[in-house]
Amino acid sequence: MIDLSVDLGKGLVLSNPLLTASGTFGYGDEISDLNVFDYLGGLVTKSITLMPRAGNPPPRITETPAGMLNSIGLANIGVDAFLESKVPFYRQLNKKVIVNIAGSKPEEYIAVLEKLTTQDWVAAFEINVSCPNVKEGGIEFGKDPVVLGNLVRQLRALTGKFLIIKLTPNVTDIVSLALSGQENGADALSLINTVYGAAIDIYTRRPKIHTVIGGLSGPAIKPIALAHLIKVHRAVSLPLIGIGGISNGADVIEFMLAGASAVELGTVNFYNPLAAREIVAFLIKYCEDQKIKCLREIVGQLQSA
Amino acid sequence: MIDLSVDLGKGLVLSNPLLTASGTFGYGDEISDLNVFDYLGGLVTKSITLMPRAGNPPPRITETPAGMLNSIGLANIGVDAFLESKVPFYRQLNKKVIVNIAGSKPEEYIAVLEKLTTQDWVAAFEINVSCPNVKEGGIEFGKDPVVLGNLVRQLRALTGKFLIIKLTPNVTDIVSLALSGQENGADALSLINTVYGAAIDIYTRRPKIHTVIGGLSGPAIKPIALAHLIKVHRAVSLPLIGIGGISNGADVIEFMLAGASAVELGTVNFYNPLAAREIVAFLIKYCEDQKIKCLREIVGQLQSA
Amino acid sequence: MKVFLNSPIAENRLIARDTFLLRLPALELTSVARPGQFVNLYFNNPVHLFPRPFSIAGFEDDHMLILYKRVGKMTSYLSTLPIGTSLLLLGPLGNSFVVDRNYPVLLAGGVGLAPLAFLNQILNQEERPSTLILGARTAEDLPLFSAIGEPELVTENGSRGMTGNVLDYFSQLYPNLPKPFTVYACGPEAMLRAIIQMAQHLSFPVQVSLERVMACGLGLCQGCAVKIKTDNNTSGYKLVCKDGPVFNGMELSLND
Amino acid sequence: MKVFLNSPIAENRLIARDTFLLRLPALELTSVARPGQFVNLYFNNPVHLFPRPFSIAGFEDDHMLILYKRVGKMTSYLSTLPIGTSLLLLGPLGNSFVVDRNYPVLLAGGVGLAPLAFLNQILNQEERPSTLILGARTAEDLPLFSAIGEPELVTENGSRGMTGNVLDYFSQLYPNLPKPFTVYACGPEAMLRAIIQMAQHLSFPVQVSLERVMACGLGLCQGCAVKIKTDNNTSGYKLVCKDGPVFNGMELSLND
Ligand SMILES: Cc1cc2nc3c(=O)[nH]c(=O)nc-3n(C[C@H](O)[C@H](O)[C@H](O)COP(=O)(O)OP(=O)(O)OC[C@H]3O[C@@H](n4cnc5c(N)ncnc54)[C@H](O)[C@@H]3O)c2cc1C
Ligand SMILES: Cc1cc2nc3c(=O)[nH]c(=O)nc-3n(C[C@H](O)[C@H](O)[C@H](O)COP(=O)(O)OP(=O)(O)OC[C@H]3O[C@@H](n4cnc5c(N)ncnc54)[C@H](O)[C@@H]3O)c2cc1C
Ligand SMILES: Cc1cc2nc3c(=O)[nH]c(=O)nc-3n(C[C@H](O)[C@H](O)[C@H](O)COP(=O)(O)O)c2cc1C
Ligand SMILES: Cc1cc2nc3c(=O)[nH]c(=O)nc-3n(C[C@H](O)[C@H](O)[C@H](O)COP(=O)(O)O)c2cc1C
Ligand code: FES
Ligand code: FES
Repeated sequence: MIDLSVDLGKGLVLSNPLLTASGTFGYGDEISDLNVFDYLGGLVTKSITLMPRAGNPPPRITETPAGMLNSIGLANIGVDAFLESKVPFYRQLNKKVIVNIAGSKPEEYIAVLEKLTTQDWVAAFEINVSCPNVKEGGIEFGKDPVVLGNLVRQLRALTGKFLIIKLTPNVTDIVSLALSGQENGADALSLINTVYGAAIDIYTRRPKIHTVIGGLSGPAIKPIALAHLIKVHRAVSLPLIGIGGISNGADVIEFMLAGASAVELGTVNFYNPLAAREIVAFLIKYCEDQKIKCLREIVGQLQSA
Repeated sequence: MIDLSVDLGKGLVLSNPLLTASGTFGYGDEISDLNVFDYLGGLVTKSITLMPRAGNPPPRITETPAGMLNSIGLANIGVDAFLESKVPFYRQLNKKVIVNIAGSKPEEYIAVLEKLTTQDWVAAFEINVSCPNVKEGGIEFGKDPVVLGNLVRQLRALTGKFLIIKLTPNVTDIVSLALSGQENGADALSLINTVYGAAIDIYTRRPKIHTVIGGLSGPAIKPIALAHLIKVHRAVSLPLIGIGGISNGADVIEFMLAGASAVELGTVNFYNPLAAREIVAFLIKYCEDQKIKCLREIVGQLQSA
Repeated sequence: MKVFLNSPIAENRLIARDTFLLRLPALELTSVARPGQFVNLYFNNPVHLFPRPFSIAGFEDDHMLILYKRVGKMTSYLSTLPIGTSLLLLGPLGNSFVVDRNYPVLLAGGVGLAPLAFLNQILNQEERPSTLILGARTAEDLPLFSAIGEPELVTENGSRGMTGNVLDYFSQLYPNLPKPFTVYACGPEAMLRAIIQMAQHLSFPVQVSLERVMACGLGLCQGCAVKIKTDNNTSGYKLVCKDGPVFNGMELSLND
Repeated sequence: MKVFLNSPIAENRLIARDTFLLRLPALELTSVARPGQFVNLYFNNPVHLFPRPFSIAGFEDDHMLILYKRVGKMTSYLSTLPIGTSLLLLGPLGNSFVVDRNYPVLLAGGVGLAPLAFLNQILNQEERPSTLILGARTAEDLPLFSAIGEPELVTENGSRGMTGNVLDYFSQLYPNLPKPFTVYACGPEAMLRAIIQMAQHLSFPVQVSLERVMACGLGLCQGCAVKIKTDNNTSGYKLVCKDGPVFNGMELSLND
């Protein structure tokens, strides 16, 4: 028997390294009839904000080579409706539920966190810091180590639950942000969020998504995610969750070798809703072929060239 | 007759918007027997440094989804051998030749520029600022607006030739670097250079390129290049040269709508050495269909959503 | 209950200009799918990632019909697939037309016929009289196939049926249509906007089936948003894949 | 002079385990290509961008032969293509074996036979005697085809020819080989390293044909670098696509 379980520390153990990436799996109840949960270690909810958000005007998505752009704009029902309508589903799920939180002021993150930190079914929080910080004049929380550190410190003080900071790749020096997360009390880091991108319809001359610039995801960004992961893994000691373009089992191994203790499946949920099942089968086969008993042994085992 | 010529200002007019991207077309003489020059507006040489460089140890390249990683390490024959061996070819070429210059100290850039600025066949310089600046402790020239500004100012003082600064996408705020280039005397900006990326062989557990992290190019990065181009176009008034993942004529139109006066063809030269010919045919057809007389009319004509 | 099916193509036939009729064994869907619902086709193409949504155009002998137009990469590819090729599909997805007791008037623009063909099939089975108007640019563009019976035809150049568009024909029939009636419409968005406007003026109910680029078709990505009217002036969106594709025409705000 | 050709497949036949012989009309290459040179095949695949390089394995009636092994995405795809499918190729690329006046000994490991088959064909045409040793794991892995005549065979499990590997066989023949001889070798890199080491000890000339992942095959990208020995301790690289694929064994530094 191959042991696929992974340990993110502080008691957060997943039955396998596969989580869903925020915003790519809804609240989780949308496709509960497809039996994908059996193959997941847990799920990450879409970003929850204090107030409900309608999101950006359409068009919000478009295909790009081996990828997609989105500008959903954090459309979500808000924390109160979330608590009202989704809790029964999460309670019966028997999978780790990680709630992703977003906001444009520290107070918003705090208010959402406070409403959720007492919920026993919440296994962890993932903090989406790729939102423009209205207080700091628009720069995203995730782009300045000091701004990020302040936010993490405040959230850390308010919860004993497992706290994950989700990093953006759109920075000169991701390591400085990773270190800021670590120094201010994060329990783990997840990376990467989407990469800025754009696409234009050459006949209408209009942008293919309404906001012009959106977030690029999918296989196209996999090498970018791996590069960031390798850099952060070299610099911090926190457990890492790898995200970005993962399509199959081989990709999961690549991320784990690069230093990820777990991974999140994002865009793949759209083009292959059965990906988790195929990945689990691959992971088992890989471990068998490579004579690996516990998959987690390979975390960070990238050798030099 | 459709007019495909583009004007980069200061007398630099190209017969069409297609240039070759540095490092993807060698010195230009490698495939002179394939008659691609007929379809190019000009060529950009590989990065030339003061001393010859052997480049990085292999493996240096690998395929990624819709893209590739490279870590060539600026392998080149050095400016002296360049002047000795390539000039006759450039003189007879009858195409604009843009020399790309790299270095790890301002003095190196300056020395190369001084050796070349008197050469009548040089139509322009493109400055590759994605090299680690040894003097500033490793940070790349292209990542700090002050460091970049100092370099540009020094080069500007030494040449009357057309001066292009090539920007890297691996920064938090590309606009600050674009503005620094503009304020310090650049004649145009070209963007983007490669995006950091990595790939791992899951069976050997080794990186697929020797330096572990290399530069991602090809269609995968096209949306990233467009996003940077759009941001820079909004902020500066200099002519822009678009680079990143261009494969076909529709891509060229996309970049021109986003604000590029010309474009550079990079990775496509590898998988379709006849791309320029196909692109020119597409551009003419597009202009005919859209009743456009001068292709350059479309530069920056991206409409709002 | 959504199901994944690996279904071998039984027929993939050109029936009008750039328009194909696909027949797929889909026993599992026959009893559960309702008119207006769609299926996702997964092409496993590593460059063009999104699955492609297609309305269910009806059933014949446990085979599902799909009527599709060759408009881009995946539909061009689909059109080349020989009989026997396995297609991975997921369905039924989305909501369906809500058939009320009014007289049903079905307005189909081109390949927008698909969900209405299925609806008409059900109405025929229930032996409910209905009117189906099918319009296209020319006679060659009319997607005619046996299961749709005898629609009223209209072409822009008059090469077959009445001359004009679906709305022209509908306006002409309007005085003589049994009242009250409900319009079920699918076709180009300009046609849908026009029929909604008309419905507002003349106060008849209209349900329209919309198309939007979809990444998931399952309500996971929120990508397929369509603007709806809200009481106050706030933005409100619904998801075409989950709240639709069929909408009450009155709730939509299609101009932006 | 390199030429682009759109060449319809004349034959694409399994001749050994996972190993195929491809015949392509290539009149334009017949007179110009030399043994050791290769062609790029362009697959126009939007995910796997690089063209794939293949040695020219000889010519028969204005058809070029390519001997290839199914090892990954594009070779698997290639193996499925029916006769008549057009392939876009560019060649001839790279340098070639430099045939000296010594007795030619050709050492081929598996599909590494390709360039040596072409070389042997030329030697035969010139009526120069030669020795060609072809090795593989088992009899089923031996890529035999008519144009290569009667090579000496060796298999690791002894299922055909001598038991052992190419080097074992070569060592055994060594005492009786006409001297001076020159070795021309192509095959797995471990084999090439071993023959180079032997050549250093016993002082015979050796030319090896190398493989490296290539992005362009034209000397444009500098991606296919191979380390060479330099006088001082600096790094020196040559390009497999342009300076090679054939190298004098003595100049290579294959261990890193
Ligand atoms: C609920 C629904 C039901 C549909 N039913 C039918 C049907 O019965 N018959 C039919 O012919 N078409 C139907 N469509 C449209 C069909 O999905 C698109 O024509 C198809 O996805 C185009 O794929 P392509 O690769 O050929 O085009 P592309 O090359 O991707 O693009 C061509 C055009 O198709 C549109 N398109 C691309 N992807 C999608 C997508 N995922 N969803 C919607 N539009 C897209 C683009 O806006 C573009 O203008 C339906 C769409 C929806 C949303
Ligand atoms: C000069 C030269 C001549 C060659 N001649 C022959 C020949 O005659 N017959 C033959 O069977 N093979 C030959 N090869 C090897 C052949 O090019 C590869 O097997 C082929 O490119 C693999 O493609 P793939 O998509 O099937 O494999 P992939 O799925 O891409 O990868 C499988 C393996 O092939 C290697 N590979 C991938 N791309 C390349 C590339 N562009 N160049 C070299 N290796 C690559 C990878 O390292 C990997 O280990 C030659 C290679 C070179 C450089
Ligand atoms: C449609 C869509 C919506 C997303 N919404 C969110 C979100 O609400 N919060 C968040 O932290 N990340 C969000 N993301 C980012 C993903 O969680 C993930 O970080 C990114 O897509 C990269 O992974 P992938 O390439 O596997 O998709 C979204 C991504 C997509 C494609
Ligand atoms: C193999 C390779 C070598 C490159 N070498 C250089 C270089 O020497 N100098 C430089 O400024 N850019 C270099 N680049 C970057 C390209 O010029 C270009 O900016 C980048 O590849 C993005 O364009 P593309 O996606 O069209 O390839 C190189 C790119 C590749 C793929
Ligand atoms: S297509 Fe994903 S939510 Fe509708
Ligand atoms: S493969 Fe590009 S230089 Fe050799």
